[in-house]
Amino acid sequence: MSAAGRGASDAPGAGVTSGELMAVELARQLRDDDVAVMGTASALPQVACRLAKETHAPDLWFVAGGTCGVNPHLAPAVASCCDEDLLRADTAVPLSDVVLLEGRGDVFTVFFSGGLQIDAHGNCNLVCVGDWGRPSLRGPGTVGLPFLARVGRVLIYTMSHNPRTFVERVDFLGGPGFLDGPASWEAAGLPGGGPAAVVTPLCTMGFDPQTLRMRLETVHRGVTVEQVVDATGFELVVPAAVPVTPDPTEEELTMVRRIDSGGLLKGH
Amino acid sequence: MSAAGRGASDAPGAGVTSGELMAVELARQLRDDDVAVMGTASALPQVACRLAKETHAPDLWFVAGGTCGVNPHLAPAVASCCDEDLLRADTAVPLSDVVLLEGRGDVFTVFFSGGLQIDAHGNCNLVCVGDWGRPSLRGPGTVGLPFLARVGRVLIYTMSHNPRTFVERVDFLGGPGFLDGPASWEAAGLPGGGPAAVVTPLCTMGFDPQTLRMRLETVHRGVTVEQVVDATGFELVVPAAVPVTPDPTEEELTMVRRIDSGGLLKGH
Amino acid sequence: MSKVLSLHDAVERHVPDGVGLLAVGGMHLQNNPMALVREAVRQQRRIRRLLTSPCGALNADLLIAAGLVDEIATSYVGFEHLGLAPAFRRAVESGSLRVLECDEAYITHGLGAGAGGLPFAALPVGLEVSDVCRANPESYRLVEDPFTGTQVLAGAPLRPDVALVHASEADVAGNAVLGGAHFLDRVMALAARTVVLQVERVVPTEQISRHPVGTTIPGFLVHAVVEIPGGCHPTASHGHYRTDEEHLRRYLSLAASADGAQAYVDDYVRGTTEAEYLRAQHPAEARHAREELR
Amino acid sequence: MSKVLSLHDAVERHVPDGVGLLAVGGMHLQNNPMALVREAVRQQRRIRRLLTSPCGALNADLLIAAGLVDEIATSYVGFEHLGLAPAFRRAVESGSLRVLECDEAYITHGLGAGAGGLPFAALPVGLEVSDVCRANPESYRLVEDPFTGTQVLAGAPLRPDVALVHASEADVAGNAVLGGAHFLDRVMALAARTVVLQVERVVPTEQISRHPVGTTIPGFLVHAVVEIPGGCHPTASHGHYRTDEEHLRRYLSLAASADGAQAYVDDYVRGTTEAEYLRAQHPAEARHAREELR
Repeated sequence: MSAAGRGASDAPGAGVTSGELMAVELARQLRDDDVAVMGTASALPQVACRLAKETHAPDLWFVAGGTCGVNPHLAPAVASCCDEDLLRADTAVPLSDVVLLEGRGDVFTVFFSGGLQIDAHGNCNLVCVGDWGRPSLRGPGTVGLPFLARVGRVLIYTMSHNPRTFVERVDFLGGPGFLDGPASWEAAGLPGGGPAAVVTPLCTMGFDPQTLRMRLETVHRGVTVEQVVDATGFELVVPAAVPVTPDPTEEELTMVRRIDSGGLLKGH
Repeated sequence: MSAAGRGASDAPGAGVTSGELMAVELARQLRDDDVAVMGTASALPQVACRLAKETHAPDLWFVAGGTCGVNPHLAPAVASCCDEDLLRADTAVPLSDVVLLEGRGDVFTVFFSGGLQIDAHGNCNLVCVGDWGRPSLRGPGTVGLPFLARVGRVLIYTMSHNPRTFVERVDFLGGPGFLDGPASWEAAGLPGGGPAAVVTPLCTMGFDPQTLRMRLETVHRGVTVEQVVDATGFELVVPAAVPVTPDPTEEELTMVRRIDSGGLLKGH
Repeated sequence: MSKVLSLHDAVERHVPDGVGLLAVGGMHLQNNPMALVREAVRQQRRIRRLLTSPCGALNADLLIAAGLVDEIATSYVGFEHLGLAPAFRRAVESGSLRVLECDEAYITHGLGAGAGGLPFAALPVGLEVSDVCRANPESYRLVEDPFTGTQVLAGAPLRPDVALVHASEADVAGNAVLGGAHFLDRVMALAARTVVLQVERVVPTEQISRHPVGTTIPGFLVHAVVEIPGGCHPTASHGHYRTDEEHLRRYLSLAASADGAQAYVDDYVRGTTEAEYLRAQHPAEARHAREELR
Repeated sequence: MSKVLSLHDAVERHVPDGVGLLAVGGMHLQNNPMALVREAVRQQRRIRRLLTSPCGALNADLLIAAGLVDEIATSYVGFEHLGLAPAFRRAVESGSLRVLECDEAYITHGLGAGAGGLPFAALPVGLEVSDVCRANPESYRLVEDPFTGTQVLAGAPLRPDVALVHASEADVAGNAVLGGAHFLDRVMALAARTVVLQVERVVPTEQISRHPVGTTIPGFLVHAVVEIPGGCHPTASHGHYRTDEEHLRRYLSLAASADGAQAYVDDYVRGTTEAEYLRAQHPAEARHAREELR
């Protein structure tokens, strides 16, 4: 096994790519009673949801925001959340209804998130790097990330595990995580449950219940704890023992590749 | 010609019923650039709009609230505003959109109204007779009548021209007309234009521009001014000369009867 | 996991006795979820507050006639061209039913606020001149518009605990197609904590999938599906059958008196099963199909 | 009276130079009304404020690349999996474009408020913790909830002066059918004072009439209809053609520099008619038909 997880060539197991492994890891976060919603460029969570639904969570619901296909059939998964193929689904609703329901707070239990920056407390930023008024990098915007404040569990994923993405504090708070930690989180009294997991090409992380800071849970096969720490721009909580992320089963892998028959996760 | 207008048997012209004449009178109020909306039990305005559209106002739009058919084809007109036949139309929209647009105020230029009580200033009441807390007669409710405050022209119609319906002041202000007259109307500064016409089985009325009180415009053939005054529970403005309402033309009558081939307006 | 339940079980499990806010779908004489309403009468479900779409009819009047409703939030209860609502009238005039007077704008935007988790709905300028908001200070308040500084009307969010809604068809997961007009039924389903659907038929998911965006209710909002062809009778079901005006006139004439209303409830609801009722009152021959509406 | 106009006339008559708030429909790489956008570039329409659906793409970036936009109200401008929006980035980073930072909830509910004549939209509790509202005090204010006494977020109504929206088909009166997803296009049409539709084809009204409730835009909201098959290129048109990612990559690579962006605008927009552009870039063979989406 090679020491990586960042490319198709050197991934663990039978040529499992990072993207494929991440889809499996995200699927494992999903429960049978979840209703999940995802947005922009969401091939990964699409595949994760379809996989979960066809394995351990048959009653899972998932909505591909944008097009708003409900349980899209995904053969194959698509790169754009607004692709017409996402209307090959059990049903579909207007986007304005999904935005309504995101606000209701008790409908969607899982919201997939990401960002240009993700910080130690799981706050996400897709707006800018640097000062908002004169940014060094202007990102696209917040989209629906402010809704993270109201959702049951936020699942964060990114293909970029490096110190520019994983920063101590986001430059612009678009999608709230645990804000500035326990005191501010408690003071805000937000209706949502906060971030639950962070999945990257290197590892899967959670949050330390005391400090609400990101904590390493498992490293993907071939990745060392040191690599993860070096790639993270803030002080990561590292437990004494960090297991290796369980390999995808044959069944999971076969299914992921059937769902992603277009190979969107192959390149990652 | 008999002195009436309240039944099929004694109507003017070639057996024209009050309902038919009223449909023609309402149609005459409609303009080519109008977008009209109507609600509960609206066979009469349905027919009026379709008639206007097929005669002098081909570009008129009308929406049968409830079902929200847009320019319903009406062959025949139907009694319920929620009848599935109203979906035989150019198109149709969800009710929630029509309610939105009623609030926008600049979309619908004409709103058809009525009531258990209609008062001297054109206020309408479909809620109750007597004190709201313990009414002597409880009516159905206000439906969308509060929107009258925002619409260009309100066209009022009723099959009941009697002193119980036409009262000095409504017991419950559901659908605003000119409120309590010029001072209160001006003070309220409402975005709408107020009531424009009132059509009954006896006559067609407008509003005196000085007092904003209801004013007799024309009496239907066979009806006397005295009959109208007696049937009205408030002091009606009566000009020196009150012409007879123009008879429907042959074309109008033929068309009304084609549109109302089910004879809904025959019984009135 | 299938959400299809018998009429009895759907009401027993999902409509608690003493339900806080029960919403009934349909509008005027169409698409009233009458089978569910009748079953709620059979199971004697007391309703602390009933909410209608902008225009309720038999869906509200029957529950009131059965003596089950403490309060009603509505902008209209009546039978349109057929006349006033006899039980509603009697109950309000005698003071036994409290009315939360509403207008169509508030019911629509209040449900929208409920669906969207919005704290309240600011209402269009001008609506404050009607007496509705003064009659119902619980639901309507003034608020200062932070953009203009003027006082405007606000409506409280409407969050039904349970909504009883009719749809043309649904699959076992609760994905449903509204046949014909939507009335406020989609909005009600979006706003309610629990949605119980009454449908003309349960169909495979593939049949739901064919319907375009904007015409369906997604199953993740739906808790139970009851298949009961003809169940809107005596109101219409768009695409399936028309209003039975004769039956409604019989109801109106009976319900004109308290005793008559009681007799109707006993004879047509409590004293009969739904299957017996439909067999006697609404034979399958009375139905049609306008597939193009669906 | 037919509302069908040529591309030139529709923009000339209905998109005034210096338009106050111009909304562009579509979302991400789909259903962008690009023919109308390109024509606005050809006619050099200055836009005081541009509004995107929650996610703008080339519809916004091209107008910015052409130097026509003073301000943008948006929650996203980008090219999704293809990358960031080059002209938008450059303009914001250099300070030449003012951003009214918005989120999806505000754009949706703000347009709803515009459509409904609502003074403002109260937004869900919790959204006030993001920095968006602090970055945009013009659109977001705090308001006291009159029902609970707490401070909640309010969004100003969004009332576009003109909305440019794509639909699959329309009749000459402007009744239109949205093919596929709705994105925010219906809401935009409901909120805008003037709606200019770009459609793949003009069809008889009878063809619109067959579509069920909830899938159409009524013609009384529409001021002009432009028939321009292929006109969303290089973005997709649901039911008609897919995103031309190759063309978009060419745009992204050119527009990575200011000169390249200028060259793209000159070569593909200003220096060519729409017919020439489509003939060269988007031959009819590149299109397909998925009637089931419509």
